[in-house]
Amino acid sequence: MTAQQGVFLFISFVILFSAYTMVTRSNLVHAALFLVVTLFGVAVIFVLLDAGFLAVVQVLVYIGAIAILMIFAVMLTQDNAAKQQESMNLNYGWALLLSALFAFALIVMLGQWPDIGGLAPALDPRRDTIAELGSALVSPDGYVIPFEVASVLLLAALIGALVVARPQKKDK
Amino acid sequence: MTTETLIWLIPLPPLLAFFLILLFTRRNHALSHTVGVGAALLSWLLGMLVFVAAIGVEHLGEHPFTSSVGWLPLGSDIFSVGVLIDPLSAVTLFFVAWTVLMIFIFSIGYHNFGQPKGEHDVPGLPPHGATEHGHSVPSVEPMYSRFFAFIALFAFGMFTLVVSDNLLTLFVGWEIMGLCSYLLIGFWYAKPSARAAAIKAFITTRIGDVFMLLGIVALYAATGTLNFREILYNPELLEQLASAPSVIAGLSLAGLIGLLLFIGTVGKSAQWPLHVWLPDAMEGPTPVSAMIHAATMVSAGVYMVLRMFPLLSAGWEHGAPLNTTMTVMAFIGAFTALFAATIALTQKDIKRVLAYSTISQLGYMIAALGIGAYVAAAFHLVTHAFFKALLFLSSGSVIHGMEHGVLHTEGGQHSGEHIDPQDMFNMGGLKNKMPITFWTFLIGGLALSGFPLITAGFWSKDEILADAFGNGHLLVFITLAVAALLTAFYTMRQITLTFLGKPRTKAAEHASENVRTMTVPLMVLSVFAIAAGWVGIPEHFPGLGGLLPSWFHEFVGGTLLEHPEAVTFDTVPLLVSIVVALAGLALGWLAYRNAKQEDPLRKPLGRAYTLLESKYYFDELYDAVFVRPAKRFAEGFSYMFLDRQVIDGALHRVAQAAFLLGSIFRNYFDTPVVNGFGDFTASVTQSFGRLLRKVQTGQVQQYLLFVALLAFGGLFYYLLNVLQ
Amino acid sequence: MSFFQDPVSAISALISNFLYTLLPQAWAHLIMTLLGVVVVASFGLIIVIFLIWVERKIAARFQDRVGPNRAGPYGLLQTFADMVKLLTKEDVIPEKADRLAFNIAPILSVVAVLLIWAVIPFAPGWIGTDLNVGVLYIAAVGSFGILSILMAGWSSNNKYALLGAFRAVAQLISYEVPMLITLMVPVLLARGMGMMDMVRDQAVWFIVLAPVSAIIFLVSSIAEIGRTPFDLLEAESEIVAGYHTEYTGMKFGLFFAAEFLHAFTIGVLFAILFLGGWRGPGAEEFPLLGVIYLMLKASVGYFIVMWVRSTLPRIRIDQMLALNWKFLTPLSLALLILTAIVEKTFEGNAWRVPALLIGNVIVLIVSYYIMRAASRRTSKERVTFKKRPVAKPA
Amino acid sequence: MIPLSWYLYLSAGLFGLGLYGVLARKNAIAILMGVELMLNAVNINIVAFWRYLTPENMSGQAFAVMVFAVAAAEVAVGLALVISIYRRRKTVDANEINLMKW
Repeated sequence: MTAQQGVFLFISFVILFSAYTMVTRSNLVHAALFLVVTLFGVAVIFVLLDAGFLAVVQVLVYIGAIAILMIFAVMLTQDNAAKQQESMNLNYGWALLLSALFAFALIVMLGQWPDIGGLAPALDPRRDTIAELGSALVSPDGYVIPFEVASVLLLAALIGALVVARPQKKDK
Repeated sequence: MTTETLIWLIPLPPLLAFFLILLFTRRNHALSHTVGVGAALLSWLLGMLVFVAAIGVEHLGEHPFTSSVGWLPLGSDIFSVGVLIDPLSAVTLFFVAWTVLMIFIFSIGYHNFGQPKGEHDVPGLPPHGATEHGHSVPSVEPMYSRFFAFIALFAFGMFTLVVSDNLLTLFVGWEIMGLCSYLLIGFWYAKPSARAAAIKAFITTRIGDVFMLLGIVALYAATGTLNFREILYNPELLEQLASAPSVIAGLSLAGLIGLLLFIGTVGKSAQWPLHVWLPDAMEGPTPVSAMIHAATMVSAGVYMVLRMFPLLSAGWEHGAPLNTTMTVMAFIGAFTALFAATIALTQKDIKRVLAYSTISQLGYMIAALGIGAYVAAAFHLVTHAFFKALLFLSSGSVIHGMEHGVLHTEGGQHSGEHIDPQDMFNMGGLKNKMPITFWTFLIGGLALSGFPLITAGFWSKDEILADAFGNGHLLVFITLAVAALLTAFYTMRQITLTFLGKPRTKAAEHASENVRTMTVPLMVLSVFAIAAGWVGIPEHFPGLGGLLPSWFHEFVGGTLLEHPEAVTFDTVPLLVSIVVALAGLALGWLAYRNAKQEDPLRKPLGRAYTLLESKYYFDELYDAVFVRPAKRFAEGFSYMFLDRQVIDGALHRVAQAAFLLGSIFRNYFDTPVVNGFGDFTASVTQSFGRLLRKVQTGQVQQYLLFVALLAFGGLFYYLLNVLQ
Repeated sequence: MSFFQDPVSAISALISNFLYTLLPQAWAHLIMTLLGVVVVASFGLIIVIFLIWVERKIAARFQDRVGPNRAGPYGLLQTFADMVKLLTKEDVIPEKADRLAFNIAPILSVVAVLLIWAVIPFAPGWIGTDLNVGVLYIAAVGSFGILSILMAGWSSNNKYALLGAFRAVAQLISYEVPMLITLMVPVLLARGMGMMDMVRDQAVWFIVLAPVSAIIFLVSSIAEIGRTPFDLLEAESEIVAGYHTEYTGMKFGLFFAAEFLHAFTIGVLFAILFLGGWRGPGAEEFPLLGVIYLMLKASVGYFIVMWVRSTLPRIRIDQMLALNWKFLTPLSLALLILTAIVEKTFEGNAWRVPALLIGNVIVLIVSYYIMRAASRRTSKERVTFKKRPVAKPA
Repeated sequence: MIPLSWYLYLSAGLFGLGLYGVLARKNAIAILMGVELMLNAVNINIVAFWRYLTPENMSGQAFAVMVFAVAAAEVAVGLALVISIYRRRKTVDANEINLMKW
């Protein structure tokens, strides 16, 4: 077992553990913090996958923006941060069963796939994947249209969020 | 800048002035008339430049100034519009530019620029005058700026018409002028008479214009072009037109087109039988009258027939019997000349007299054209433009002076019987009151009546008469001679009544000379009223013949392909014209030298006088023959029968049918089938809904559970497939 | 590469040879990396000790005081004394506090700053790891700082702390926007996000090519580190001490150190991004010189930060956010667009430098006039207080 | 070296956990967190496939970027909704947000 594998196993353990904790913790702020951990782990996974750019973006977007927003929302919506409340709804048993089955089914299904055990082809170290990604995102024969659409989507989300979250008069 | 470019530019300044005034300078009188007069001055300058350039050229007729641009792609070829300056349009441009400029300047004074605003003045009525510390003075026209805008547009129309090289743009300018004459005659739109006159002028000329348009269309259909030079300057085309038969039996295509175009002229230049609008057009402000009746509009009619003369005279060569078109023209022209002159004898209104004299003078020109005296007609057109403009303007000056007097006597407030400042029988003895006006009017009058040797009118008339005599159209000759006699007579009558003798009213006593802006144009024009004739003195004329070569004849004659040779000189027409002029003047003076409020001719003439005074009842006639029947037709047939019965009836039938159909559909198709189906579906859906609503708990996650369940089902199915 | 020319590289080469011969390659690599981390981090932490003294001295000069002067020569040992004090103080954890977060937060705040040092090029060849996404990385790890503040504020279960945290997060998130956009400008100019290329491409310092961006970067960084005039997150006069109200002992010390270190880090970043990093005469041959150059340049930025801190008063939160959203963000966007266009137009062209400079100046002037117009428009909304009687000396 | 399967199994597990969170948690924000987990799982998949199957062209990473954008938008709007719901109904409990039921 190489060091890389060791790192991977460790990280994936961290990821799954913190994800589980996040799902089960009743204290939402802790849940959010564990979410952060999970996300960071995913970023490390990206690094292992030679997608440094994605890793950094993952940290920037997920931890820097999304997680913070989550925590914010939690703090805003919880009258008392330490309040303990029944965190699960009634049919969580079903949910647990179903999602477990789901994961299991996925794994089994993937297991059927012949070249699942394939190893990563060597990546030319001289390649500047970031530049390639950039040009792929904005080149006409690449993903410029999805790129633009995504930007429009973000704009729409921005405005929508503003409109939805702005307090109306009668709320006061 | 080449001359062609200058020609293009000529019509533009007035147009720009029109928009400028309407859009920006409306509020400011000074600015408005500065813009207007400035535009006129600019056009005048350009016109003069072009004119000088034109007379500089040898054989301008063969190769005139012309340039054109492709304008409208019509199927295969492109309809191109352009400008053309040949001798005819050159001289026309000359007098148009001058008169227009003078009229613009005159208008400033006529509309009392610089005077205070009147208390009772309202837009749409002539100014009533204002009281300024005590005594009343004329007040400025309420719609001063608008007037300049209109006449600027008018000038644009005229210039366009003159410089255009094809019938279409000519027609455009023609119609623009039609519109403007409508606007300007109805300038004081609050006066019912003005409104009526405006509508009358518009509709009457429109009749002519429709025929003219027909003529243009026919011409285009026949030749595929409207360019003057392409049509008028290739003889084989004209020949072919002249020989080609038309829809009307016994009339060549050329003849038909010519007649149609000529009808346009009849309308525009107020020839019998479409003359009725012109006298009424006197409702407009005097500069307008001058504009319409001297410089531009009516001249435009004559200009057009002059322009198209080769077409009209197609298949006629010098000395041969006249073709149909020319006969008609000769007849109508001569008749109009005499007829209008007789009416002019009895009119009271100073401007109406001039209006009728205009009609008759135009008749002269048409008649001259009719007998093929091309140059003479053009010559008379020019001279007439000058002296008639002069007469109108100075009559306007007279009226203005009279209004001043009226204001002075009535003190602005028009109470009881209002002295009409246009009635000649209210004037008299103005010679001393307004000397400049008197002299200028005298010059104009003499020119009109053809006072021998010195005045322009003499030469042009004499040439027409000579032509008529020389080419043996005796009937025309006699008619015109009589008309000339009458002309001289009523001119003298007018002068006598207006200026000589004693003042007949207090207003006349207090009339006063007008401001410089009005008198200066008069003087300028009077110069032309005399000098314009000298360019056309025929050779062989005893004494004077040698002094000035008949330049005009050479120059304008060059417009035509085959140069019309001057008529052989003959003493008879000369003597006749001298005699009729002098006799007419003398008689007029004798008859009216001590006239009272009552016209001395009334008793001797008796029935005839009333007939003349009421213009041969033409208005009544038209009213009875056209207007009232038209109204009755509109009322009885169009409205009561056609509209109410036929159209509405049809509509109602359709509506009922549709209603019936609709009800059938509703009762036998819609309700049972469509609705039935709809209701059935609805009920089924409803029952299903009742079953399914149990599932809808409003718990998002429950829904998600179902979704995930389905997804998992899919997965499971896949697994079963792969596992066994 | 002789020892005197580049001692550090020589030593590291020595150690790595030793390890690689001793251990399997991967583990050796791992250990080397860890060593590097330790070295860099401890460098940062040691520098802080010195920085605190510097800052206190300079602040004292600004306020016409002497500053620390008891412990050691010129009070050099003052910081050590403080450390000892902090370490020996009782470490209080509020009862209702959320222990987990409460304890992690201070560490995280230091780590967030130290992570930046991983990509700092001290000298040619001296860099923790030359990420090809260095700049982005810096922006990313900055978010850990926010996280730490949020955790601290929330976990200490104290309304002032929470308020401070909210303020801080609002401020930091807002000011990240112009900062990120401005960071794009050097990236554009250097045609790469790696810190090494950043320095290598600065034949002409970027402060010449993008002066306005440099200013924006400095301003938003000051906001990021929450120094005056942007110190609303720990405004003593309003919320007791902001998010670290409840912290005592070394935990507080950690926040304290993190702040100073961050301040200096900003200086370093400014030096690298706009002042040409370790560039300077002889830096290529003697990397140690490069380190010195870098430190000097960094202390320039650091000095500016301190200067501003001790000169300007605190601004209101609405003013602060307005400044960010209504001025810095649009301006930085405009600059980004301008730089992109000019770079493309004058690519490999003698006019590149003057064009960029002129463009910046123009943008600055235009924005100045826009600001003036805006301020004239909004001058009515300015908050005014009732006039109070002023105490006059009798 | 790490075989592809590890990544895929990891992502599957992460996905399952996320799904569980989405299905089972009461708090709306927690549900959103679960959604984030699922998205991350998907991202891991995408990037892993890119790295192992088609490293020559960047479509995998491009898709990952798209997922980032979508996630950001989703969180922004979702949290805004949560906040406004909280304003109106003083709760973020998904069980109590059931206006749509019959």
